[in-house]
Amino acid sequence: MELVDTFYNNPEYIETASGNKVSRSSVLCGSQNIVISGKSIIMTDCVIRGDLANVRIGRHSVISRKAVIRPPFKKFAKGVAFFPLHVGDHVFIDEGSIVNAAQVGSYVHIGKNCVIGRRCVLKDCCAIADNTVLPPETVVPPFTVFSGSPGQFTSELPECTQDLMIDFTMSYYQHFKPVGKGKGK
Amino acid sequence: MANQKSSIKIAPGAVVCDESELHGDITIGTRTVIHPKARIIADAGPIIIGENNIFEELCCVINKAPENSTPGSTQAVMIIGNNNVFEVGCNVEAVKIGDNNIVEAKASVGREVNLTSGCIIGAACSVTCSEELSDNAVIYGANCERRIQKERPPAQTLQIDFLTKILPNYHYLRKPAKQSTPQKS
Amino acid sequence: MAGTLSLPDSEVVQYLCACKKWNSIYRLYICRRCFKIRCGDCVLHEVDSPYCPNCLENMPSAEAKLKKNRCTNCFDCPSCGHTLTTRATSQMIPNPDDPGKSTPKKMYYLACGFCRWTTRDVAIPDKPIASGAWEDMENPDAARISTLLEHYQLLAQKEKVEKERKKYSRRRSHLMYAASMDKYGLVSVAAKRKGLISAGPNPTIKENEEINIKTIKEAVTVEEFPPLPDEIFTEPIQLTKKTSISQRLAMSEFQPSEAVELYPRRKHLLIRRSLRCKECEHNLSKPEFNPLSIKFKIQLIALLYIPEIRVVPPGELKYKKDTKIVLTFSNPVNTNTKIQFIQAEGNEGEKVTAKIELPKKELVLAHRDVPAMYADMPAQQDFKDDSSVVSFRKANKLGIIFKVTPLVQEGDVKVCFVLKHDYLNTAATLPSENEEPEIVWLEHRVTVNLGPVTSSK
Amino acid sequence: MPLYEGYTSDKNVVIFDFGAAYTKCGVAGEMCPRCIIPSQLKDQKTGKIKQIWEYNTEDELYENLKDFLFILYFRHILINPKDRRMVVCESLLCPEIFRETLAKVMFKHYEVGSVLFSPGHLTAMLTLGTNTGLVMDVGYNETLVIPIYEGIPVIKALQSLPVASKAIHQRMKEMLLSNGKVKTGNEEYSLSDKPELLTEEILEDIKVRCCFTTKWDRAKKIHDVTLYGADISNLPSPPPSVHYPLDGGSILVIDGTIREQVCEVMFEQDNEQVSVTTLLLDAIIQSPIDMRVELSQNIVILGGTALLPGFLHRIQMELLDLIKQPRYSNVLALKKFRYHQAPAKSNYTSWLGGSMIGSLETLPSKSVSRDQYTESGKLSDWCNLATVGQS
Repeated sequence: MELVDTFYNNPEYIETASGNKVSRSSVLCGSQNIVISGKSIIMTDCVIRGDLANVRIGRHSVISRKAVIRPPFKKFAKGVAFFPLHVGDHVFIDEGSIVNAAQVGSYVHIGKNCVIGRRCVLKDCCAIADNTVLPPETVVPPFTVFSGSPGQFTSELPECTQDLMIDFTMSYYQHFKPVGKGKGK
Repeated sequence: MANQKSSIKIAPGAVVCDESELHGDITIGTRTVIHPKARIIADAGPIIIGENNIFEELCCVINKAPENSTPGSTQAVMIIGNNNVFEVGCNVEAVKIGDNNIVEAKASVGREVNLTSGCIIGAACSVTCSEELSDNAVIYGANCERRIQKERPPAQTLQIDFLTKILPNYHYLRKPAKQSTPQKS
Repeated sequence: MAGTLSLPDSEVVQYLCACKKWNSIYRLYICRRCFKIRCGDCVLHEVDSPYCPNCLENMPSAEAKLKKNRCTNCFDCPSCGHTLTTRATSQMIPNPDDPGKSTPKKMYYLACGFCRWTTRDVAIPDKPIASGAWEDMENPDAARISTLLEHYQLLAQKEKVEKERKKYSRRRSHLMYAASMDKYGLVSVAAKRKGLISAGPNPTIKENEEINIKTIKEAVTVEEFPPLPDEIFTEPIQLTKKTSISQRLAMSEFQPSEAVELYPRRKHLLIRRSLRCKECEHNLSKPEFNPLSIKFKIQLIALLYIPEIRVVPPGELKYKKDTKIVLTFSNPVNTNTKIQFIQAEGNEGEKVTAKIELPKKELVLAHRDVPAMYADMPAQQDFKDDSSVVSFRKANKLGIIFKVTPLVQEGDVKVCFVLKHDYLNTAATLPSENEEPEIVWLEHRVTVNLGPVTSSK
Repeated sequence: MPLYEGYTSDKNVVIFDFGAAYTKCGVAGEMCPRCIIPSQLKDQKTGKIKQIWEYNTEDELYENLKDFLFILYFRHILINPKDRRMVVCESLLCPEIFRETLAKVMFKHYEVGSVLFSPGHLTAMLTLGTNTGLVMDVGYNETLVIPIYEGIPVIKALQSLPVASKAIHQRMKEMLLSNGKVKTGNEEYSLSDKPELLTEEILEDIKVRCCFTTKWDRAKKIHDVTLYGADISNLPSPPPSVHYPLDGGSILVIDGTIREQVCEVMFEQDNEQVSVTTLLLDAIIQSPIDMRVELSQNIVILGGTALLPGFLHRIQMELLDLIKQPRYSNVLALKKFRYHQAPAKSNYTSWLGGSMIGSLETLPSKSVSRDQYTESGKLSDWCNLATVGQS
């Protein structure tokens, strides 16, 4: 199916110079530490914890409603450090997921209501099924799907994952339109 | 139910972000950290929180009236001990919580559950049955499997040290005060 | 969206592959020599490179074979299956020089971040080095099994030698394992019918053999098994101390029933697969050696060569009522592609529930222009589209209008047609020859599910 | 015939044992299977679990086996099946359609080099280093007893009873539904209100973690009550009950009687006075008279169900008791029985035998090669002869 347009209330979102669309009712703590590269969407009620450490989000990524992006911490003998969190390009994070990862590669799909544990590493072209719990420090290799609790390898993604994610996130952005302007085609 | 007046007592040394949501009669012990967007609701009775606890964003601690209670029946006081961690998006209604417990992300603990000490409620697990969890119980996985851990989880002193230092740089805090502060609308 | 992935719904548009199975384009391949669409069932899968899914290190196939496909460094939790992490602690050990004092020493143990199992839980002592100190447990029956194996191997060798030597003497294999091949004790019967051998007893070992085989120790039999302990009738059972069936079977050699007998297990490797056309044996997909790479050495997937069809969600579809619907066609290649439509004839297992009227004219899909896609530049296009056929055109995508008449009153509306398109076969020409690449026309049978018919109420 | 002879030095022969509940799979010459996994498939789209043995048509079975083998080859064994040798340990009662379809999938789809079908009861004997024995296989669907003499199965003495793990699960389900209680929150309700809570996995887990085969003297008292209507007060005092958490929200109370009694389904003699134990004696009676003593001294017990605590001891006690009863003492002059203990867990003993066969140089000459298969389109001659001979 072709994606249908999603409309949002125009004053509800801010569009930045680089084309990011950020909901006014999202919570961006420590916004000086948050870098969003462009054409990404941050939806309503998201929480991004830039106050704990730097957060970088790539281009054409989508952070859906109520998702939490939170840099992970690690304990050392002398104290605690929060690590920066990088999210790649063309990443889709679905509603209500909590991302505590150290790294989310590009072309990654995270389903609804997932818990991505501390310091997980999600490589490029992988997917996390809905309601998955990835325990701390899980590594998700390319072209794999993890699901369940604890999240484990369950299936493989097709070779065309990269093309699909590019197409999906780009058309999502194109179809994410303010209400009242340029409706339909 | 008649909502009693909000009265929030914050002990010196506690870090309570202004963006958190506190309702009702709440006492917060020293060195307890309450992140922005955390919710603590003393609806059916007061909530008394001990020392060195962490309440992360979107966690929800409610002292809620049992379903079949009659209005005006005796108030239950919710008592939370020391060194507990309530992770992102968890939901806690238990009125008796001991020390050194961890309620992980998206976990949910029912009112009838007695969290003794050293218990870990794993991510996305839901415990609602009327029971007393034994010390150092670990509940984990898709079917809420159980284990008893040998050692109880270590206290998060180092994390609290770090958060106490860093959070005031980014957030407005509620002032520790002896007298009750009026609830902001 | 299909399930949990952002894959466009894979059930809606399906293409017929060479082995007559319907699949979504995302799981199909195209062989550039046979010019056929291939699905997962009509290609040959090959193990390409084993790697550890945790440390993401490649292991050469030979080594993986030797290590029984398990990583040397990473371990799984025997309790929940999550990867174990190494934790360091310092322990005080008595100083060898000065017995009165003790010095701190770093010791390591394994712990699970999910169910919190640790090697200390089951009294495995901490190790002085971070990795490599966790030995595997020994199978208690290893010695007996090896003796038996050796014995059978000698017997088998002897049988082979004998067969070579007495090729014409046609005697029956005399090994007991030979008999054990014989499901119903009928090898002799069969052989008799064929007149191959003479009936006779079945001696285990013949005299005057050249290879002398020692008889192995007889298996020990017992007369009694231990009875259940009496506590089982009086002591309450502690569920947390009993292992579950999956925990047991994951340690197939030992299958412990008590949780205290669990032992860390080495992480199982994963593989990247390469695919080959079953007909011409050419590679259709070959991943890079590095398990982290998302590039391919060879990637002949259908999505990169065949126009992708998607459905623009239709309005109402009513029984016996002509409705205009729009399908989009995306050109994946960087040359313009001509497409034509042909009515599908015969039946290849599809269930057609509607009539479709196809555009008669040939249409052209614009080439794919990746930089323009990112730059948001409207590409200059001038195709003089007929607006009765073309609904819209956007970069390499073309929306085409079809007329559909549902022939059912309930259920899904499904149509079938043949998509024909030209394809520039760059693979056939070598770069040295300055010939023009050959143009071939490919035909694909396609079904489209337009969703349920609107009830006529 | 030995087309591929010579390349057996390459030890990567794959050994399968497709059980009704669990499949054992591994590599020849190794001491235990690489994996023991449920014989089931998960549908990627719907998430529904499907048993590979559940099929209506041959095509459905073909698809099941194709998908299941894919998982075994590429997820567990990590071996290219093409031109590789396979050994399949099969049950003596394996349906023809299953074997033929399996061969078709292996040869046609995966293009394997050769396949050897070998009866699991016989391969199990290899692990003992002996070739005479009375083999009992307690699996999922049925219990099967067959005498093997000098490496040849005595088909006419084969005994089987459709009572094994599945029957235990069934009995447990009945007992739990009649008196099981579930606690949630402050409430308690009987399990029969929510029978869907009892999945096959939970039944199996309860069996594995809580149940056992009780002692023979207690069992006699239990049978007096449950089968012959003696007063309930004669029951031995049951073991403690178990609080079994179904999930985070509800706890199932499993009565001690259930823990003790579910396995009795295997030992209760039915209308024809048959139980799993009588199968052993009946098989001996059906065997030629000169084999009997030797068989009774070489009993081999296989199958996952035999791993239940107390099972082996119970068989031993029952045999000693039965042999004194007129029904058997008139025919059999046996006093003692002896049992083998394979160098493996009983649920993969057959597999281990297969692993031994697979590592031998003579494997090629015993297997059906792909060329032979493509020529005839069927399995090898002796198999057909065997089926002719059997009928």
